[in-house]
Amino acid sequence: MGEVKEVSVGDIGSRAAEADPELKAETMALNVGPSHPSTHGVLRLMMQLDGDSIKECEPVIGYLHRGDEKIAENMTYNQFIPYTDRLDYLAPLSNNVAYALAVEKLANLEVPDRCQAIRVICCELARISSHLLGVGVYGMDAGSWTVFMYTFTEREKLYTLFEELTGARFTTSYTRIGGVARDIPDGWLGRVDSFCKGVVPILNQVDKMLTRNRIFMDRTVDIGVITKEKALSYGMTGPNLRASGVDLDLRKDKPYLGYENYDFEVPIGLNGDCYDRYLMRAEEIKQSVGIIRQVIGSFPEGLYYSEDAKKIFAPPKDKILTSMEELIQNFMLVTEGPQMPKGEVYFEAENPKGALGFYVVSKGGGVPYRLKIRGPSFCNLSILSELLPGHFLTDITVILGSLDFVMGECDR
Amino acid sequence: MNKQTVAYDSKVEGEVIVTRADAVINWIRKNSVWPMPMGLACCAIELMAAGGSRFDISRFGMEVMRFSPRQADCMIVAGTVTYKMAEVVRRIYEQMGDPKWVVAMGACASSGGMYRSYATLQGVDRVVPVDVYVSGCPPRPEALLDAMIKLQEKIKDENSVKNLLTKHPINKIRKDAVS
Amino acid sequence: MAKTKVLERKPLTFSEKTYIPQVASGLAATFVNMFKKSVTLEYPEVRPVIPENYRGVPTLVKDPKGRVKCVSCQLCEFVCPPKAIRIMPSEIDGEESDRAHVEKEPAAFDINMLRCIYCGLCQEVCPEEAIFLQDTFSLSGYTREEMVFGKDKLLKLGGTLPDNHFKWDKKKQAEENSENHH
Amino acid sequence: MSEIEKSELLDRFAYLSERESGDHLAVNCPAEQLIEFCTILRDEFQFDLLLDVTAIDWDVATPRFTGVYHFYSTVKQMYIRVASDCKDNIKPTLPSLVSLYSAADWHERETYDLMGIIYEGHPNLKRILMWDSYPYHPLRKDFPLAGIETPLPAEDVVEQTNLKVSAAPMMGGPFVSSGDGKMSQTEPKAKDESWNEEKGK
Amino acid sequence: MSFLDYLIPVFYALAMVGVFMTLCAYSVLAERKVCSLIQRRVGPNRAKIPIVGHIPIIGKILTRLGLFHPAADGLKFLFKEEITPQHVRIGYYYLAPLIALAPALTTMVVLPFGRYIDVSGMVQPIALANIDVGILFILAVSSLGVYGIVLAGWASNSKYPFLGAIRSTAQMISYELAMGLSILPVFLWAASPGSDYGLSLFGVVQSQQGLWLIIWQPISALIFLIAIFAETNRLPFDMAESETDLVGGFHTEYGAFKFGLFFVAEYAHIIMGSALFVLLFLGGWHFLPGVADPWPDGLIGILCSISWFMLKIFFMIFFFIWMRWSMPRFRYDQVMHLGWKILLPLAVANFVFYIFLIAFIDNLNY
Repeated sequence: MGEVKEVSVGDIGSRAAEADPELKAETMALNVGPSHPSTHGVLRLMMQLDGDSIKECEPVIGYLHRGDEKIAENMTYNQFIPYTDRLDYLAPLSNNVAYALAVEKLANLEVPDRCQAIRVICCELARISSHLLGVGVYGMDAGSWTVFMYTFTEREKLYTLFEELTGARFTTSYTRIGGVARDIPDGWLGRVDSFCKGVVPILNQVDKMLTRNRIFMDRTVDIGVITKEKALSYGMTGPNLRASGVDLDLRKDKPYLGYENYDFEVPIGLNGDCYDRYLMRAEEIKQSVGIIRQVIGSFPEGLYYSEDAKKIFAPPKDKILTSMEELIQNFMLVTEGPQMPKGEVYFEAENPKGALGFYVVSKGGGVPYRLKIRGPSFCNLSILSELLPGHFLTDITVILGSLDFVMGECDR
Repeated sequence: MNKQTVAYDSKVEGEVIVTRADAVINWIRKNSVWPMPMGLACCAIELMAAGGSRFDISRFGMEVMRFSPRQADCMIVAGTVTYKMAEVVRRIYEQMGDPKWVVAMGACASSGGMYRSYATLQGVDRVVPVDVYVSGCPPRPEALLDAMIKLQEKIKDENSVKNLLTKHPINKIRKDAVS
Repeated sequence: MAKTKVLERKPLTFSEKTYIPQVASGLAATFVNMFKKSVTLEYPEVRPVIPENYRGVPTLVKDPKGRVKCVSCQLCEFVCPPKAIRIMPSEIDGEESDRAHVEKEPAAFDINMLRCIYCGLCQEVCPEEAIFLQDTFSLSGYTREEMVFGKDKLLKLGGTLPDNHFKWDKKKQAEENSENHH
Repeated sequence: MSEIEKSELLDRFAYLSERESGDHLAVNCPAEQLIEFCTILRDEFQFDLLLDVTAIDWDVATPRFTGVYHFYSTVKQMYIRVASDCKDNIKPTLPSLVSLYSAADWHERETYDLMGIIYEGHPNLKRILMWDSYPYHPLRKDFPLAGIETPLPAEDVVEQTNLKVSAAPMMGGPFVSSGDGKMSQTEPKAKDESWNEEKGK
Repeated sequence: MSFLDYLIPVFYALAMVGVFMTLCAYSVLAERKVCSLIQRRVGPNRAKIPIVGHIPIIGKILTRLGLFHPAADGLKFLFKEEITPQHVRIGYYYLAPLIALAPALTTMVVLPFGRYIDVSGMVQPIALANIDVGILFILAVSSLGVYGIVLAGWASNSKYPFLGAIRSTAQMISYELAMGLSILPVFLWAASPGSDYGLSLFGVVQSQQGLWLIIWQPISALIFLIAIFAETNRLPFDMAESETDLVGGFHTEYGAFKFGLFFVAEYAHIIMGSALFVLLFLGGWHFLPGVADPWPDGLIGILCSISWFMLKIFFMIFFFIWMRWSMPRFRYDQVMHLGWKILLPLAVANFVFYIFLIAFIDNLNY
């Protein structure tokens, strides 16, 4: 670092050097992670500190690289669905949906309205679940454990809903190519509705503890500012980009799943700082609640899978059991996978963390030739080496918390 | 002759005292298992859930999650251990003081789970000795609680007094062919 | 263009700048919660309510007549993403009159519970409704070996499930009805 | 809109060729002109978001590697896919887009890591997901999913645990799926008796 | 006789240390229980001692309250391996936890816990040593506590502890100023000219018979309270530990019994801080503001005064815990900002204001 740098107030080392040239300005290397409470998983930051302020930062990722893309090349399309759960493991349902939509786009397959409505509810519940954790963990990063506990308790209710719908609390594996695994259970919509009623008061409680609290505001306002240009240049998406003032929401811009039929607003931040990103998540939860209400209000009848997709979606179980034709179809579907045409598609869905993209290259048959997953967290994190320098060490917790990343989809 | 041995047998008496001391120490350890949450992936969220209000692992005195390995007793490996991460897991394990236990939470940590791939360690028991394996992907918090109770049962039967002087007997890490 | 809503933020008022109102409201928020009922489920004593169709431990089931339903077609083995299932097919010996059309049964059927991810794909693809994910959700063990469940254990866990289809019986009946069938 | 764009692009740039695509506008662009084209894309056509950089390994075909870029315009709300073949099959190279989009930094590192494509002009082209001394590029088609035995870098840990990267057991069932062709035709590949702990002893 | 004279204070001191340590252990439990209450959980309730725990009803209640957990936690440290990392400076590394704990225990010496009426009818404090400069002693000794933290951070020879130590040093020094200034008006008020009490804590308590000082000097009380929070390293000021960014702060490298000492020391400081606050501002063992003490004479009166005092301390401990689970954490430079730019001027202003006020009141009386 031979260049001459402007001396700022926080630049203790250079100030000392200026006062006394004999005094060497030394920086301290500090390694944060990969197992550290503030890194939300296995992110590692290698930093050069000058006193308490960060001079350089090099994020090291890959500690959770599990080879998802390689695995996808060796699995049928349906077999890969459980793996999509574990990408953004805070919102498995919406990953499932995004993946299914990508493959359906390859197959040029339209799913029935009911299936779409179910998927919209899934996506939005997943968004609520992810943002609840985002807000809660953010509170925890700022030092308030209790906020985390309150939001997590709310998440538990969501888990119960997921469990009824999909059979698992967490790793839902709910969608199939061409439909969903099963229809919604009786009375489930009512329970979703009552959950939606209960989630806003919890947010108000968090509000009371954090939102206007000066301690919290001092820590987050004007910290970790990402400008519009920088956010775009680093390919950020999702709430983090919107907090910087870009109104990119794929649900509005490239509507899928019939999002164009629902009325909702896209919150936009003005400053792009940590506080905006926090407000963003809280607001998005409210919008999601609104969307879910609308879906429930106009829930269509019909099938939850596309019936005509014989080579893609498995036939009904009782037919498999009794009819030879369906039995063979089932066998073919399992052993050879859903038959896809040759081609390549790129599909992005607006996931809680940002745009989750699947680039599917098919040579035909039931196995993708190449499946590239664009994890939004991967892109959102790449800004760290530029964002962190100039901040204090303590700020990394709030900045990392506000970016709300998941290493599962970052490293894949 | 026989009567005398009945009256006093240093060996037997000693054993009794030792087992009593064992029981006391084991009781102490059992009720104060402070976990070191090795939250790596999805299971970490269920680990949080276990610490959350609904499942409340604190009832067992285990909510004192110490991120510093020196203060922890039990490492809960929650998530996929990749080869890149394996050395870190091992180092953290080594920093823990005896007695220490390891719970492999979930399929990935126990055996590699669904990630049979080039990057994933096929079971954390190749790096650190595992005391309890929990099935599930991720296991429900209840399953983790069950596993912790199982761990407590295991702690209850340890020869603690003997191990106080010597090093805590560390289960061997697994070195056989991968599975 | 998207319909947007700009997140507004007001500057802190003077009283808010003194920290005190928000500290007080934070304290109040937590204080109120102190008197609410705890949401904890005291687990080992109180069991959680497991919904129908929960994806728990995969097990093998028998039909109401006590026959092993699995015909070792190995579909589950194939579809299983973590490859946790392992089946050794074997021919059925002897002429069992009630098992017409069934040529195979598993000699060994192991599920490595530490690999299993409870995804339910095996149940979904099974053409015989022989493998079921039960509501048992908690399995843990001290060794890896004890977590590989063999056929007997799986059958014991699975028990008997009511069979809605009586596939074999129907087939047998159909065969008896018309000799041409098959 | 995309039709107009497409013809406009193809007319204006002679080196572009249309690429078969199931969805978005897609063009092939030779590696030499990639930077030039992307600059114009960003500045004139307002594709301000570089969403994804990846590559495909076509295995035995030539050219073997194709770099694929996805851009998005927040102004026009449309995608474009730009594909660019690597000339060399042994040492594939592509120009780096880091000077245009900061997002390319990590993406290119990742593609280098997993696919082995060298991005010329990248300021810090080193592995990102695997560790630095890892010798292979796992997403190439000739690399097995199970992995290849490799030593690990951490000496002290290796000494104590004897740990090394060993091939993951793949033969869970009788079938092992493979990349191309119908899977039912490729089974059964192998049967590994040691996958099961009980049987392994 | 003379032998007994020596023995009784020793016994008395040991008993106090015992009580105090138990109190520390149980304030840890209180922390866990209150936290679980706030978070709508149950909290530790599983540890069960074989015989006591099996007594039909009482045993169950005790177990449910988690009363045996502190015992397990505390004793566990004894049976845990004492790890000494290779890179530490061994002497100081072992010294640090002792230094952290010792001041907290030492300050206890001058704390009056209650009062009794001696043979001559004078009200006397129950304290190991009723010295005239009690508060000075406490300020002097308790500020030694920071050396424990600094030493721990430095001797660990590791970066997180080092950062934690630096932070807490700066923080403690800054807040000690405000703290010292904030209690000057208290003593101005309590020690009227020519009185015997001087800087004695007992005198302050006695002066609050009618009116608690928190009502009379709310600003002092507030500054003092904030300073105590900072001095004890409690949220929102737990810079030294700040778990989410410094892992464990100064005690990251400490395990087993040494960590246990730090743990106890933290709570010891809280108890001390609470006691001090009660003595200075909440009227010590006096019943309620404006109400004469209803304590009877004799032993019962002594016990009553002690219990009432303890009750107030418990409330303060509860308040400490309650704050911790309701607040986010400050950032380090904001702590400095608050200490130097807000609290210090405020304390000075407050002091000056009371100088004039008290001078005015004194003039009125004469």
